[in-house]
Amino acid sequence: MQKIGVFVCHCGTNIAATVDVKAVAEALKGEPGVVFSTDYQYMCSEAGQNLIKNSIKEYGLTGVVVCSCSPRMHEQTFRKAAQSAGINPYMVEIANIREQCSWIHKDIWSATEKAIILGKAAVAKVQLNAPLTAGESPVVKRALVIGGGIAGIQTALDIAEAGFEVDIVEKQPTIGGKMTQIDKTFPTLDCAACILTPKMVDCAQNEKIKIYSYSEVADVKGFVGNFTVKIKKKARYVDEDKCTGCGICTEKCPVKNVPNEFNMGMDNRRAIYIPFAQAVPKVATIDANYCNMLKNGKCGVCSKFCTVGAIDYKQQDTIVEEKYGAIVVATGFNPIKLDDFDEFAYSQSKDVITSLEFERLTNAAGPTSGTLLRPSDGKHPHTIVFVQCVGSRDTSGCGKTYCSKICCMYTAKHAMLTREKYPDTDVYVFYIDVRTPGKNFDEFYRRAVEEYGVHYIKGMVGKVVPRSDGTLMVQASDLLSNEQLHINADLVVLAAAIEPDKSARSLATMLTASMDTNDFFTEAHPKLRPVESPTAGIFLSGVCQGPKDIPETVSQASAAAAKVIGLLAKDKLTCNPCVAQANELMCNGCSSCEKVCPYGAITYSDKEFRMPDRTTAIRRVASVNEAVCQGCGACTVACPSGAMDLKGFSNSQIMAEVDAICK
Amino acid sequence: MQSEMIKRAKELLASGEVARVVGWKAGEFDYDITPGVFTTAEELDSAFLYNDLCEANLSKYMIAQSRKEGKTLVFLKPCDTYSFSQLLKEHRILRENVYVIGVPCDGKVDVDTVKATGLTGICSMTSDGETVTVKTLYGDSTMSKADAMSERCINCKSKKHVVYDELLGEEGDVVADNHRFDMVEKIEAMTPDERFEFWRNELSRCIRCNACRNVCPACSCEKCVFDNEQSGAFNKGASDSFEENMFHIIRAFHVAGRCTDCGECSRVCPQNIPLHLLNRKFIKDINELYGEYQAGENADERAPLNTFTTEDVEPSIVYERGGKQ
Amino acid sequence: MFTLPVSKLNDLFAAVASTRKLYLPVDDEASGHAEYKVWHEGVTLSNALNTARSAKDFFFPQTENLVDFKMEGKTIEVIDTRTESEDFVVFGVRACDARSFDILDRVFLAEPVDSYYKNRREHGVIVTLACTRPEETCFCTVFGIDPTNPAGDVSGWIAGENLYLSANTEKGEAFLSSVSKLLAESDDEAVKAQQAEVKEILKKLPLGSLDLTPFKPENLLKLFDSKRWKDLSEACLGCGSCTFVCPTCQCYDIRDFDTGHGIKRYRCWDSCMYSDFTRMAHGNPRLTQVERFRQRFMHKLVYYPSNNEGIYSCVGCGRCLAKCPISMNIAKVIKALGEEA
Amino acid sequence: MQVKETNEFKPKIVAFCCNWCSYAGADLAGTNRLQYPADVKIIRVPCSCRVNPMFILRAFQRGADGVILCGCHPGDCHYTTGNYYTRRRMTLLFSMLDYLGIEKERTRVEWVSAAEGAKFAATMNDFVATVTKLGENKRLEDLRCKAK
Repeated sequence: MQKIGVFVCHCGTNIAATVDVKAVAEALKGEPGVVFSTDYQYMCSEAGQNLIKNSIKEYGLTGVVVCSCSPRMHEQTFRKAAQSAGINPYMVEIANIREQCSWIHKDIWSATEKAIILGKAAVAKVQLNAPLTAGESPVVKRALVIGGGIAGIQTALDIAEAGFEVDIVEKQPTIGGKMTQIDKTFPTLDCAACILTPKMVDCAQNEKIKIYSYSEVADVKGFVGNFTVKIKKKARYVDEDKCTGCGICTEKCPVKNVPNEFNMGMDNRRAIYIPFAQAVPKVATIDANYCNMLKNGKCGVCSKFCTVGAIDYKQQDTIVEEKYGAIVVATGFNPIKLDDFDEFAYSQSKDVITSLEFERLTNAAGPTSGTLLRPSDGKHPHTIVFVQCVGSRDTSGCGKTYCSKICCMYTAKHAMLTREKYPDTDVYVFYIDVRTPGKNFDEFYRRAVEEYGVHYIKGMVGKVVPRSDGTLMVQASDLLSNEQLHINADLVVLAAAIEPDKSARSLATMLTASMDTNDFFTEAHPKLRPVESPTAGIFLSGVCQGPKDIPETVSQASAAAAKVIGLLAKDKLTCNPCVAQANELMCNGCSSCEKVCPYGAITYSDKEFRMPDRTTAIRRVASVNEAVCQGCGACTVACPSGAMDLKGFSNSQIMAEVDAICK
Repeated sequence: MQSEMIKRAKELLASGEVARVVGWKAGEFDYDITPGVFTTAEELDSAFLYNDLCEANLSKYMIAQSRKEGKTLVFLKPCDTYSFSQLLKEHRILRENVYVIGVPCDGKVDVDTVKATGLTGICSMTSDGETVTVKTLYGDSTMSKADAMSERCINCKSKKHVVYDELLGEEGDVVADNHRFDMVEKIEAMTPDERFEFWRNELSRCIRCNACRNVCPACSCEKCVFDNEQSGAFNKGASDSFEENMFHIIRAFHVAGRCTDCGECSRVCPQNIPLHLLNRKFIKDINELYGEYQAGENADERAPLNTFTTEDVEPSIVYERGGKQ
Repeated sequence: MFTLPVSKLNDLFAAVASTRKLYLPVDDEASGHAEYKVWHEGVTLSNALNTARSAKDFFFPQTENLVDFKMEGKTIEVIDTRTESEDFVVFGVRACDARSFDILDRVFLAEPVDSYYKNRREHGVIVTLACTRPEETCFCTVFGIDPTNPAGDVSGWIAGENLYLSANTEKGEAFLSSVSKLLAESDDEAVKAQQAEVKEILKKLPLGSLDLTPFKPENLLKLFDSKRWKDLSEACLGCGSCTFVCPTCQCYDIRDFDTGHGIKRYRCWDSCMYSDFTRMAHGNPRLTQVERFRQRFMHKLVYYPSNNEGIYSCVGCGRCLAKCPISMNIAKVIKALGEEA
Repeated sequence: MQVKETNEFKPKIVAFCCNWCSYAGADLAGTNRLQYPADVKIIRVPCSCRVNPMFILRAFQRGADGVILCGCHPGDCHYTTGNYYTRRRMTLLFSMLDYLGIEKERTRVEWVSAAEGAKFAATMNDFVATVTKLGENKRLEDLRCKAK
């Protein structure tokens, strides 16, 4: 029998106004095991915590029940207090009489009655609590960053800066991500390449950073502090160590008609290619889908011209296994496919383009060397219509319900830059709302309207109709003047919604990290732990967590790095002691628990047992890796004999709570 | 068939391939056959039996027998092999210590079914595969075998052996067009009040003798929750109607997705409670909600409760589906 | 001896039921069995030879509350929940079950007297009925029971169109006088004729010739050490069906049930076949199923008679023969051990 | 404390809430002062998949009139897959209870995220109303526990 102390918190008037706290303390005095029961103004205050500590000593308490706010709020506080007074922190139970009682009930009588029952349930549970000791596990002092865009680059640089080793896995042949395709950045209009490429070079040159380009994560095992990751290095048919990036092969390759993804397919590249001049690593890659040598063994031109003998047609995918203490997800985004938005004629006319394509059309390294020309006929567009929210804030089911956040600003940028460079151009922007909540953002937008004369029209474009003269008839409504508009445009630019990269979903499964319905990774707490996944040891950087612009991405990347550094700085981690435990004497060895365990925490072994009939038998029994188990309890229900139980939430504890509540 | 089986058993014993044989032993009245272990040719000659009255499923005995020194030969009927295979899947039987001979079965004659026709004082009962001859204290009679078979054999789900080392006789097929869910459907079609009445009437007869549990090949726990004082479900007597419900619901739930529908539970119930109708409800629900699944059929397939799809139906389907209101 | 036309049985039942509860074997449609049920208008007597469950439930129910404890704060109050039993009549008990009451009495009414059992026993009147159509599983005659002349407070026979009743005890006399208006005096010719007829059938019973001579106290160790227990028990599932349908098995367990408001201390049937039977701090004294199995039959055939003037604690009702899931039973044990002895 | 005498039926409701979503959702309902009847008492479990059918039957035995289980939305389980198992287990269990003629409306599973305080309160209001309408649990009761 435990000696239990009960502490009922007033929480000022938060609880005391609707719950008769004295009556609760009084009623719980009579419960079996309770040797002390009292109430206090603020249990979480220092004085309140001291009350607990002193009572533990004075009454020799072995268990503590605090009737207060949600355990999500102060469970840790009270556990620490109990621990400092010499009892096991897991001998503390919280009865939530604020969020789940005083705040939702108006009637004092029923709220008090409920508070007493919740208190009794906590007392009944703590009766069966056992002291739990958290295990420790070592930390591998190396981090993995998945994704080599600006988010991943910044995170890696910051981690490396702190002195820890960090690997970047990037599925493209080069790091840099989407930012490499952007011409200028809002609201300062500095050149994206000028601020990004030095960071890419830093990564390549930092001896703490290892870049796995053209690679993907194939498998993740383990747990915080101790992940084992298999990285698949895709065959690029070029020896990375030998290739000097001279680029001769990319000029000599006879296959010239490969759509160039860097320029959004608006020009071509060769079958062997370096994505762009500042690529890191600056190493050529053979596109196996187009290479004649790989397809039918006839060619070998690049190999002939390569002076260092870097071409290796026989190269295979290889798997590298590495151990990491922390993993940062920085998988970024893609604009959505616009196939479902036929009204904008994206698939019918070359002159209906996405904003990212527009970005390439204005970039000096782009297909037009930076001169804004219509993709269809290479002529100067004189009327450009920008359409906002294509697939964003869309409840029709075709697009995304969320706001993609960056489109308002980059469209203002596009409009402004167009007007600056080509003052003879008419620029229209159709919008639902213009959202500019950022430093210098609204000023930037106002400049576009006021100084550059961009026509901002509140309303949606209903239809874009390609006409025989090559122009585009844009039908729209102006919601402010309530007019139907028909604009004869030369170019239509669609601000497509952005969505998480498709690879994120399967990655989330490997990482056992949770995602929301839009496939954005879920943060551990939306406000207080925004860069951590609920899965320990997994951190989030950049758009994989939600739409954000470059400054936000970089700040989140640094924040994630700070969290990783905090983790890697520790030598050992304390595990969650509320984990599953198998009673070997009752275990059937049936493997049901193993099948439902999401962490692979359960293993089986044959052990020798002294049986009840005093014979010796070898039996197959389950055991739980306490460092891997996260304590969900799926196994406990899969186990028919009840051999598998969960510490801290045992069958008997939960049933004791049920009994107390139903009394 | 019986002489062939004895011949093979003797051969395997003589060659030292197996150390013992698990089969059926003759009783006093032809119908009271006991599962038995034979270790010598003499025992086999004097008591080994296989005929249309050998109802018992021998698979569960192999949990213990397979842990003995040397191999054990067991004769399994088609439906017994499903239980055996399920036990293998759950690592309960050491396969390398068992020699399985599959034996054919075209339905077993059930003494309770014969008694239900009104015959009493049955001293002898024999079947030639077509006709059953019954000798009683009060005269002799015959009936067709079909009339003497229990429901589980009439609605046989498979005459195919899913696991064996050797087969005697001809191999059969899965019986796709059985009517084993008819009674479940009938109960589902009742109103909730009728269903409650029906099951109360059945389960209130339970005397908690545990015969259903102890005979069940899926109920092979080292320690059953109902025998474990720490489990919170412990109870010994059917002290309250709640306990009767609790025991049978939880037992059915624990074997859900694992029960092969061998029907032993209903066969052995001294109170004639149709316990298989609980298991079949789960089987039917699983088939309808998660796709056809036959426990024991496939060694690699995951049990339906140990897997999921992201598109699974919501529990609220019970409100729409369920039975009649 | 008194008589009453069978056509008037309903009147007799009505008369008895007007003053106390009347139980009698009734056909149960769902199970196909006969079971004892309370008589009310419309209920008819079963023609079955016997009920699936024995009649011991009347005096020794499967579960019964012994005492309650109530906790108030930190004090415990003990509440005696015993009440005086109602009077009741059990009609249609067969000779085997009637004998089982004697066997139970020797356990429960010996010092220290089991007041729960005694309370019920004193308030129950047993009206037996002679058997006319024994089953192949019947072997009561082996234990010296005459199924044509059953004991009980009142012995009964249904012969031809009439029921015949004859009181054996004071309770029985009182019972008959309470319904005397319905009864007529009669000779015992019809009864005797029927007894002679049934005895001819009894001679044909396949288990009628079971030999109990080896089962005597001096053979205790020899029987205990028999090699046969192993193979006889090999297939035993360790369930309790034999013990729970048995009219003489009297083992029980006492348990506490926490209702949330207090404790109900109850007893329930237990079975020596169970692995946790008579478990003590060190575990079950009988480690294997062989030992548990042996215990049950040794108790029925050797230990009980040793302590009770040679009376076996089996009445040959045949229920366990019909109900054992693996068809292992006392008849097979008697034969197997007998052969050896 | 004054004692309020009332004859109106007040159901006993046990709500099992997973720690990560639904318990937080219940907290949010509290933070937003969204009212629901005091008949609902919450038991915190790490995941909805921790809830054993035995707990549900136990609640009914001990006097509960309704049992509701709340977890993260499918796909959002903190433990990735827990609620998928819950979904299968409870679907089968509820179907079995229905098969036995036990009012299926006394049991429910709802997915409530940490952000859905309003849904939590609305769900509880609706569930309490449903169970109140059904009245006292008779079909899965244990008379020993009911007698005071």
